Parts: sequence; C-alpha cells; structure tokens
Amino acid sequence: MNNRIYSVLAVFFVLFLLSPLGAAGVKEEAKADDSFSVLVFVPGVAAGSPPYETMVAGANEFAQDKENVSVKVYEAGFNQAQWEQQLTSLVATGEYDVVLSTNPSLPEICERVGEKFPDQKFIITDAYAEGNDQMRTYLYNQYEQSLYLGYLAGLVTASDMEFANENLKIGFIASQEYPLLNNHILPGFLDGARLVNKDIELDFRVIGNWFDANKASDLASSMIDGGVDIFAVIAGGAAQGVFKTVTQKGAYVVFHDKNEYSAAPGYVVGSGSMEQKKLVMEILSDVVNGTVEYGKATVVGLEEGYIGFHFEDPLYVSSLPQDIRDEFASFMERLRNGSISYTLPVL
Amino acid sequence: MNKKIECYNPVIYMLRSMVGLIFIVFVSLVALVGFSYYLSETPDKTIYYFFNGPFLSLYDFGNMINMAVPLIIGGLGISLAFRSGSMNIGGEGQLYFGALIATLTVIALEPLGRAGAVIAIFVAMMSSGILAGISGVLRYRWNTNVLITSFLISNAVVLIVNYLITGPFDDPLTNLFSTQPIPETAELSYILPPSNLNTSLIVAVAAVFIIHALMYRSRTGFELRMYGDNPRFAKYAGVNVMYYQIMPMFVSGAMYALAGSLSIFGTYHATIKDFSSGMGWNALAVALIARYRPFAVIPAALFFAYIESGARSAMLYSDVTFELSSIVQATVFFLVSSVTLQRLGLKKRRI
Amino acid sequence: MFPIVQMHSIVKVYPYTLLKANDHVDLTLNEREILSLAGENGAGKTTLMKILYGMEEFDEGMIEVDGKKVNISSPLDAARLGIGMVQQHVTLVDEFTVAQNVVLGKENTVHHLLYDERKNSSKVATLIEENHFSVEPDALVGSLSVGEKQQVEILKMLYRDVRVLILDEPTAVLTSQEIDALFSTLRSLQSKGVSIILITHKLHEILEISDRVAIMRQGAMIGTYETSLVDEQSIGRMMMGETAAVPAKILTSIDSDRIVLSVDHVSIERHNQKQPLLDDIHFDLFRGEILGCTGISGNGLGQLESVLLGELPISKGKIFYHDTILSSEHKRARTREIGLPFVPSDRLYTGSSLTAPVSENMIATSREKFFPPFGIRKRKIQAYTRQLISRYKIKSEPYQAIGTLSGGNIQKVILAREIEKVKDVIICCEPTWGLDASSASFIHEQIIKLRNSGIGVLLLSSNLDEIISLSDRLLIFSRGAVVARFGVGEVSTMTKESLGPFLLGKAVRVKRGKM
Amino acid sequence: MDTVSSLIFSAVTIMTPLLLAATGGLYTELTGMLNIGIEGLMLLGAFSSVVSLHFTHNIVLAILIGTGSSMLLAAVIASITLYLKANVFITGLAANLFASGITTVLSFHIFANKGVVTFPELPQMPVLFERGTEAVPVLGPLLFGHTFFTYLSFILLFLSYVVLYRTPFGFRLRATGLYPKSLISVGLSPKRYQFIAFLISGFFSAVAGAMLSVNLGAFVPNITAGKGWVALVVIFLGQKRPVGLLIASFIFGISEAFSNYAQGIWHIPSDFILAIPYIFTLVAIVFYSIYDYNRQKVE
Repeated sequence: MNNRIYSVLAVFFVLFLLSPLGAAGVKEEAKADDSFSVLVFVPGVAAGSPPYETMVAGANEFAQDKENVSVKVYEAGFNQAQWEQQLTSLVATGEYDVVLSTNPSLPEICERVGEKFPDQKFIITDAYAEGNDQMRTYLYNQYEQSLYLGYLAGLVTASDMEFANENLKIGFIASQEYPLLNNHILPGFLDGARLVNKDIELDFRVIGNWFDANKASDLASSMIDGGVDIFAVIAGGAAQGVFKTVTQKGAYVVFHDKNEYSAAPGYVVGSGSMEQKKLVMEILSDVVNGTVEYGKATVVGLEEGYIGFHFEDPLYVSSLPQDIRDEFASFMERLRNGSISYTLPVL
Repeated sequence: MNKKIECYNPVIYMLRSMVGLIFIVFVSLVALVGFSYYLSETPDKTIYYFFNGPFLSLYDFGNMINMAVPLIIGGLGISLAFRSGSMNIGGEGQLYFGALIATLTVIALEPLGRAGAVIAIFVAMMSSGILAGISGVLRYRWNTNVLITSFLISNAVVLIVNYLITGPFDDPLTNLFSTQPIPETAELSYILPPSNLNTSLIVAVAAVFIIHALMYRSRTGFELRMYGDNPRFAKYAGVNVMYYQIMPMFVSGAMYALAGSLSIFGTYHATIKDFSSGMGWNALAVALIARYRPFAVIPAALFFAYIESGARSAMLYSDVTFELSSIVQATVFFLVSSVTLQRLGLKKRRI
Repeated sequence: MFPIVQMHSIVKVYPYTLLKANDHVDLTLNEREILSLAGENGAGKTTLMKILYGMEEFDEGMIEVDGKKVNISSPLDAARLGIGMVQQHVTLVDEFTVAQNVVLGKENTVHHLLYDERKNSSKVATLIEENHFSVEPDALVGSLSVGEKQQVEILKMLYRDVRVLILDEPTAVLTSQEIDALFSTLRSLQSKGVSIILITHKLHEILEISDRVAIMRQGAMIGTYETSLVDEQSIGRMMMGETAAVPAKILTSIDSDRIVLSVDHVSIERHNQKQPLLDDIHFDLFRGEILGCTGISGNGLGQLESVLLGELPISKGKIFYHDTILSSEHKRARTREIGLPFVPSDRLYTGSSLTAPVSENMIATSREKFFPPFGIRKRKIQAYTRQLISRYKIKSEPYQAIGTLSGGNIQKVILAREIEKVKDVIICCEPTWGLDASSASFIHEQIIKLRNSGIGVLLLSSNLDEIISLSDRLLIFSRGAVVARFGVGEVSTMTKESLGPFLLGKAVRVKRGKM
Repeated sequence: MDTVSSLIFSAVTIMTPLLLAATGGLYTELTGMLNIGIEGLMLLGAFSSVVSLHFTHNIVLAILIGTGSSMLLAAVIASITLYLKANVFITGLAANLFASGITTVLSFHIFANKGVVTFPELPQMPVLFERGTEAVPVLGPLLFGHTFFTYLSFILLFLSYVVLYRTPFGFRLRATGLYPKSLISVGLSPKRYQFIAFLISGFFSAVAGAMLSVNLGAFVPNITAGKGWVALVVIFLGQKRPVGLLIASFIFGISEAFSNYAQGIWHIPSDFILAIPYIFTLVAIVFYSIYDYNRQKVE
C-alpha cells in the first residue's frame, strides 16, 4: 500500500522537476532594428481610473497602425511599496526604449530606478519634476478643471432644478487624501463654486479605499440628507456607489477627467475631460521622432487644450436647462481666453 | 502473539515525514500549472517564466533571496511560538507596527548614526513584542483565545499604522503614502546590486542559528517544547506556565518587528503604506511548512519567495495577473495545516 | 436459550502504547439474559463493549448478531442492530431538556418538519412511567443529579427499542437506593425481552443481578460461568489471577516525630452544592511508611491527587512539606514548583509527553542538572538515560518517542524518573493501573524498596489488592471524606470483602486524634 | 427625511449584508466551528452571482450559480478541516485568500479587467413599500423602503430561528456544538452536521455578497471590505442567538451610519473608524472570557 503511494509520488515529483524543461523551448522573437518599444506602466489598475484607461488607450491607438512600435502594458497593482521593484525589473530587461506612466508619485520612483539604469528614459504625465535629463513630465492643470467644474456645481446648487435645494452646499467624495487633491483639486472646486455665490460651502468626505462602493453610497446618502445636492467624485471603483445613490435619492454629479454622463443619465450634469489620450499620442510621436526635451516640465491646461469639458454629449444638453448651460459656456470661454485670472496654488 | 515492536529509526522517520510535505508542494504546483493552462493564452511561456523567471537575471535572483529574508526571520519567531502552543497569527500588524516604530526611532536618533539604527531595531522589537505579548497575558490571565486576540489586535493596528503613515507622519515631500526616508547612515549595504539583496540576509542566517540554539540547546527551549507538546505534562514537571504563555508571544512579535525593520533599513528605506501586506501570513505558512524547525525555515522561505517571484516574472513576461500566486498560496494554506496530509508517509502504529 | 450476540476472537491493540486491550476474546450473549462482564481496571471490558457498540475499531475477529456476521463500524450500525450502550461518562446535552435528550436523533415531528414538543414530551413521560423512573421530561438535564442523568441515558436507549443494552459501570456513581432502583429496572427490562450486558467489577452486584458472568483479565477472556455455580471468592480469584505475594516488611510502629508530609483539615467546597468534593481530609505521612488511600472512583481520590498536583485550589485547610506550607486557603499546592517526586495516575497525558523521546521524558523533572546556564549536556543526558533504562529494565532506546513504548515501560520510565529524585517522600497514584503482572510486581518491589530505605510513600490506589498488600496504614475515602482509618498492624488483617462496607460508605471507623 | 430617520434608514441598509452573513455564520458557530472564511465566501458569492446574472439574465439561475459557487468553496473548507484534520482558522484564511485571488483572476480572464466591472444593463433592485418610509416616525425608515434583500434577510433570520430551535435538524445541529458526544452516542455523526453547517453558511454568505454586487450593478474588487469579519463579530456580540444577531447587526449599522454622518462634521480619520469593529470585538471577547473564567472558577 505504502509502496504504491511512494511510487506515484516519485513519478509526480520527477514530472514536476521536468516541467520547466518542457517549457524551455520558448524563445523571444528577434527584435527588429528600427523597432521602438514602449512600456506603459500603470501604477494601480487601469479599469475604473480614467487617467490610466486613457493612457493605455492612447498608447495602443498610437501603436495600432505602426508595425515597428510595440506597447507593453503593465498593471502594478495598489501596493505602492512594490512599484519601484516592479519597474526596476521591467527596466532591467533593457527591452523598452521609453517608459510611459502617469501619477504624481512616479517621478521620485523613476528617479531612483533611473540611477541604476542611466540610459532609460521616462515620460510621466500628471506629474511635475524639472531638471532630470532622463525624465519629461507634464502636469495637467487640475486646479483649472476643478475651478470650472466647481463653477458648474455652484450654478446647479444655486438653481431651482428638480433636486437642487436651498442649502448652498456642494459635496466632494474622495477615496483618499493626497497632495494634488488637497492642494489643487479641492481648493479649485470650492473657488469655482464661490465664483457663483461666495456663501457656498463644501462637504468633503473620504472613503478610505478605492473599492468600497457600498461605503461611498452610504456616505453620499448621508451627505444628501445633510443638504448636499451636487457631488464631485474621485473614488476609482467606489464611484459606482455614488452614482447609485444619486439616482435613488436625487442629486447631481459633476465628474472629473472623463465622460461619465451615461453612468447615471440625467444625474451626471457635467463631465470634465482630460485629454490624456491626445497628449499620450503626441508625446509618443515626439518620442519616435526624437524631439522630446528631457529634463523639462510643463503645465498643460484649458488653453493648451489638454483639459476641457464634454459639451457635445446629448445627455449634457438634456440634463441641464438652457440658461445654466449658456452661463457655463460663457464662463468657460472667459476662462480660456484669460479674462478670468487665478493663481495656481503651490503643489 | 507475534508482537513486533516497531524499530524506531530517526532517519527513516524523517524521510517519511517528508512525504506529506512533498505531496503538498506537489499539489500546489499542479494547481499552478492547471490555472496557467486555463488562464493564459501562452501557457508554455507562463509556466516557463514562472519556474525560470527568478533565475534569469541576477537582479531577479537577488530580489527573490531578499524576499525570503523577512519570511525567514518572521518564520523563526512563529516556529518558536507555535512550537510552544502559542498561536500568534497577528504577524501582519506586528511586522507593520515594528517597521513604523523602527523608522520613526531611527529618524529621531539620526545624530547617533549606526548606533541609532541598532537602538531603533531594539525599540521596534520591544514594542511589537509587547503588542503580541498582550495576547499572551490575556491567555494567561483569563484563558482568552490567543488566535482570536492576536488577529484582532493586529487588524486594528494595521489600520492605525495606515492612519499614522498617511496622516501625522506622512512625508510632505513625496506623493507616495510614506513616512520620511530613514537617514542614509542607517541603510544596509547591498550584497548583489542592482538587486535589493542586502546585509539583512546575514542577520537572518544568524537568527536561524540563535533560534535553533534557543529551542534545542537550552533549558528554556527544552521547557518550551515540553509545554508545546503537552501543557499538562509541563505543568506537572514544574514548568512556569506564565512564562511559556507570554514569552513565545513576545519573541515572535519581536521577530516580526525585526523582519519589518530590516525590510525598511535594507529595502524600502521608509515605511511605505501597505509595504508589508501578506508578509505576516506568508511567514506563518513558512513556519507551518518547516514544521517549526529553524533550519527547515530557510528552504521553506525560499520556496515561498520562489512562488511569489515566479508569479511576478510570469506577470512581467507573459499575460497572467499576479493573483495567480495568491491562488497557489491559498492551496498551500489549505493543505499545509492538514494533520492527515502531514502524516501521509507515517504508518499508523499497529501490529 | 438463543445466542443473540456472538463475538469471536476479538483482538484490539492500542496505537502508541501497543497495549493489547483485547487478546482473542470470545463472548456470547443469550436472549433475555443479564450477563455481567467482570474484571479489574484495565482488563479490557470497556474496550470490548466499545467494539460491540462500534466506537472502537478492532484489529482481528468477527461479530455475529442473530447468527449473521455483521459489520459494526459506528454506533449508527449498532443502533440499527438494536444494540445500545450507556457509557460511564454521560453523553447528554446539559442545555436540553430530558425529553429533547432522549429523542435526539429520532424525534417526533409535526408534518415531518417541526419538532413536536408535546408529543415528544408525552412519549418520554410514558416511557418514564413504564419504567418507574423519577425524572421529569421537561427538566433541564444540567440541573439533574448524576443518578438522574444516568436514568436519562437508559431512557435514551429504551426509547430506541434496544434488544441489547450495554451498561458500563452504572453503579460506580450511584447511591444504594439508586442502585436498587436500577436493578429493578434492569429486571423488568429483562422480562420485556431485552438482553443486558453489565460491566462491573463489584462481586456482590454480579451475584445479585446477573444470570451469567464473563470474566476478563489483562485483555483475555478467562471464562463465562452460570452465576449460580460460582461465589465471590472464585470470581475474585479469576479476576485477579494468582498474584505473587509481595515480601513486605511488616512495620510494628511508626516514629511519629518524622512527619514529612502533612494534610491539615483540607476541604474543597463546591458552589451551590452541599456535598463538598473533599471533606475535612486530615492525615500525616511519616518517613519509612507506605500510607495507602483508597476509595471507589468519584469518592475523592481523584480530587486528592488534583490537590496534591496543584491543579485544584483548596477552600479550607493547609498542606505542609516538613515546615514549608505547600498550600493554604484558596491556593493551589506548590508541589510541582518545589518538585516533589510524584507518579501521576494519568501516565499518558500528565506523566509523559508522548511525542518526545524517552531521554527527554527521563530528565523532564530534573532538568536543572543537564542544562548549564548556556547550552546542554547531551552526552550526560544520554548516559543518564541509558543507565536508568538498564537499571529499571525498560525496553527502549533513549531516542525513541515514549509514545511508541508499551504502557508498562512508560510507567517504568515515569517511576525511574521520580524515584531518582526522591529525598524523603514520594507520591504514587495508581502506579500499576492497567499493567501486566510482571510490570506491576516490579513496580511494587520498587515501592517497597523505597519504604525500606526510610522514604515516606503516599500511595493512592483504587486497586484493593495492591493497597492491602502494600500499605502500612490505610485511609478509606467515601463521598470525599475519610470514613475509615487502619493503623499499623491492622491493614494486613483486612480482606477486600471486609473493606467493602467502608468503601460504600455503609460503615465508618474513625479513630479519635491525629493519626 | 430628518437626520434620525435617515440614520436609521441607512443603518438598515448597512446591516442587511451583515445580518445575512452572520445568520449563516451562526450555523457553523453553533456546531462549534469558527468560520473565518465568511469574507471569502461573500466575495465569491458577490462575484459569481452578478456575473452569472449578466450572462444569463435569469435571476433564478444567477442565484443558483452564485450560492452554488460559495457552497462549493465552503465544502472545500469543511472537507479539508473535518476530514483532513486541518486547523479551521487556517483553512478559513486560505478560503479568503483564494476568493480574492480567483475573483480577480476570473474577472481579468472574462472581462479583461482587474478593476471595476460594471453591468449597466442590469435593472436596479426594486425598492419595496416605499410609501411607508416617511409615514411612521422611527419604524418607517426601519421597516419600509428597502430592497428585496433586506426583507429576505429578515425572513431568513426568522426561518433560521425556526430551523435551529424548532426542528429536529436544529436540535442535532446545536447538540453538535454543545456536546458532540451526545450525537455519537445515538449513532449520528457530528462531522456531518458541521459539514452541512458550512454549506448553509456558504449559502447565506453568497446571498449577502450578491446583495452587495447586484444592488450596485457592478463588481468591485474586494467589494466585501471586511464585512465578513464584522459578521463574525456580530455573531459573538449577539451571543449566538437569532434575536441577538438582529440587535448586534443593527448596532453595527447605526454606528457606521453615524460615523459616516460624523465624518462630515468632525473629520474622524477613516482608518480609525475602520478599526473600531476589531477593537470592539476584542473588548467583547476579553469581557466574555473574564466572565467565563470567573464562572468556571466558581464551579
């Protein structure tokens, strides 16, 4: 009886030892000389996060019709402590001509990785770091986007729309607090709203993670009961919970970075846009042409056309009355041509 | 009446006791291969990188060894605790908490240089030791279940440490959720650059010898094992019950803190949010696989690091996601504490 | 007379100890009879019955019921064959009522769905009435006395319409009235057609109730006899076999200045219970004597051992070792901390660590000798173990796990370990329980040797032969109190039979003054 | 709605999954098994039910698949624990690890997406008895205007009470936890009842998980967010009695609703709020063991 177990185990064990050999025949495809390879490093997961999704989409679209450009997308997950090691592993293969990523925290990680691999180039959007020759950064003017979304929110809360109440209260639900949020996004949103009525107040709450949609829903519900009638949400997957609650209890949402009217039609009354895809495609063509100015950092905003607003969506037209849309459009126009001025806070 | 007294041979016993272990490892790997075929479009590539990935470059190899270091140290503490019957499963919190304390202390003691680092590690070990010791005290005083209390304390502590890292001790200069970096004088030097492998490896190996000596070459160890084998017998033999309900908890907590602080000093150089997630559990599984024997902890930890870094390379070079390794680890967990499987090779004692 | 159950050549060997609990045992139970299964502690009676009830596997042999070979691998199989067993320890849920406990697993229901409280209760009430029991069907079992709980156990079996009822030492914990009631129940069951097997080692009960008696000794079946053809003496002889006479030096007097251990009016009171666990126990142990303590199980011997082991705190009194106070009110005794030599009755779980090697067990209570401040004296441990192994004729190697040894050898390891550290006193509890004759007599010799070299031996044993042949003085425990004291010279005149009334608490003999 | 009503209303919403999972866990707890795997069972149920609803558009089939997959995992925990003699705590943890791995892997495999998977085409769960919500002061928000799952949880709790305390099966199940030998003595197998209890716990956890994901019309990784652990706490806090579960889960619901509300006023760090259930249980368990210790000492 025992002997049989031993022999079966022995056979399995030998198979186990041999299994790597069986796979050893795999070979890497030879690399063409004029080929160009891009690593898209997603610090998190792409799904549910507009900047990451659009970065991936931009890179893929850029590479689609170019045979010599290859794109590898790598999702590094939520554990920030692992990002550096994973990026190092990827860079260490030496396969990638350029690493494309997005997130304010990436420059410091790339700087450390770059020390070990001095030939590696990094391009990072949504971040600001000057003076490193391996790096080129672009910072979206999130203050500006929050400013006009806040203005729209102010218009709605001061209006007599169906779910708007008399309280001059607007809400903001975020997953976590981080510098860009605290220094650009939140102040921008409130400043914008106060351009409509300087008595408007902001109710800001934190979920604590990027996934607990049910908690987001509870928070939104509690805020609506507290008098909030319009929300801004930056909460990854948990934003789903806010959409659910506003449709049930009646409130409005303005959304950053992405067209989300269809997430809750009639309730999402404004969607900002972040032209990450456009920027990524332009950057990549610069990279291929060799015209990137490494070491430089740029702030890109409404004027440059990298942030904007989804005016064209029929759901936008149908969910807001004409007068609010007109007033908002004129505000956007004045902001674009510089007749409304503001000072960008320090990040 | 042909009574045959079974001859006891330690070598054969050891070999037989390996059978269950090999079976467990084997089943886990079969699960891995099965999942790869199901989930991957290029299963051959996935399996190739899973098995060979950690050996393809010095960088990956060094990182694999480095990954094993905290598992070895934590696993040693758990071996000692479990061997004495103290089921400390609060490793996640103890490790994370220890790492934070070490980081904050070493920053505060920056002027002292290297000495500051040593003091910081000591302070961290004491604090996590006390954190784990609370469960031991509760057990001694009111017979509260250590398994449950250590787990609950750990979960609460993880969240509080998260708050401390993202709140009061957040480094304003970085966009990561992280404390300030530790002073450069406190950083451990690398052994195998560019990989993260550093001199903490030496500490880990030394710890194996120390814990082995403590468990098998000292009176304390003798009494500890006696208490773990049969508490009634130990009590009868006059062993100090209080000591062996609290001390192993303290030591395992302190070892977790050592693992955490060395990870900071050697690898991360700041307490980054969630850097340790999973380390506590993995160290526990390592101790279970090693069946609480200090020298067996090294291969068991390497096995775990191998699975994890194998999964990473499969993810880097092929099309699977990292969660593959958590499925393999779950399989190991499922099987590793099974008494029946562990004794697979051992005969039932009958005539 | 039709045989309803036949067990053929049953062999059962326990793992670890390799103790042969049953060695080719045959047993036949006839229809409508009460069969006593008699034997000393550890003779294998309970094991044999657990095998019949499907609670223990057996290694060899065959069981037939109604002349057909059957496979009984669980109590479920046994129940299907109409075999029920009332075990020594109650298997009742304290939180349930009597009726709920009785019908568990075979409940009456409303529409096959809901538990029918009324019907179950009334069925059990009928059953109680039919058998003249005294319990209330709706009482919570937790509130019942031991005797009443046993009634519930029997009801549980009767409710299942058993044809064969096994009772494992049912009288051990009962009062005499309760025993009478039980016996009349058994007779009425017999008249209803139930066959009964009664495990017991009490001779008069065997003669009183049973039709036949089967006698076991050391795992073997000695024989089955018509009760009318045997008497107490012959049964007793067959149960014990011919034990070699122990060459005891008879003491004539004791030097009462040389007290080593003194138990001073110790009581353990129970919350909400009148009857204390230990009731004003009072004795001194002198050098160079064997002081025997005996009693039926559940009458205080076990509690005394727990007190001396420091497991139970005492509520009143003091315990001294010379002038050192070991224990006082509400404290646990410090016997273990100061390391008095002690042979516990539970040799497998208290006296040894089964998975540890013999050598580690051997040094467990004298560790300090082998561990310098740092390190270990491995060679010394080996040499010491080998020395004791050969001196005490233990069949083992030092590195062997002690759990692989036989019961007798385990006990020798424990005894060797404790004797080696004796200074002037040793406490031995059930030192030969369940051992074969040669191991037992070897251990007896060692105890006598100790006594003769001037050591005070406190011997707690429920084995009457052992207690009579070894003790110089004797205390008898009943219901937690000492009911009889026999001094030097008196013990040797006693027989098992003459001790009977004291053991049952029917007679009291307490000398005045301290003894 | 005024503040009190809205707090009560959202407390009921929050308590529903807790109550469902805790009711299931009650079965395992009463058989003497500590079911750590509730969290994983919920997660797997949440994933498989919403995904199968998306593919089949058949609510019955979705429930079958959702509960079936959780029960399968529960069966794995139970058989490894009971028949391979493993530590129930560690197998439960393994189940949690496995569930979080397999849901992500499958979601990536099926939807090529590791993150949020939304199913906009799924209909909103209808709200029942909405009219009553504001009609009655305190009872209104307590009883009216919730989704189907809330009422289901009440019904299942009542059914569980009947099953556990009024049927032969329940008696045997509780006897398993109180004194397993009582079953053995009448020829029943305690392990069998423990196994069944695990299956039931798997079923309830799956329904609780389904509520989280189906209500949302989406699957979010780690959607259960520790609710399985809280359910265990609810069992202990509710003293392992159905009515106790109802009260304990409501206490959790109201305290979380209040902390959500309070966040807008005082800005309590969310991590502290998340830590409260663990600290709460710890204190409860320590008090319980002190009580138990003193009770045994008296005896």
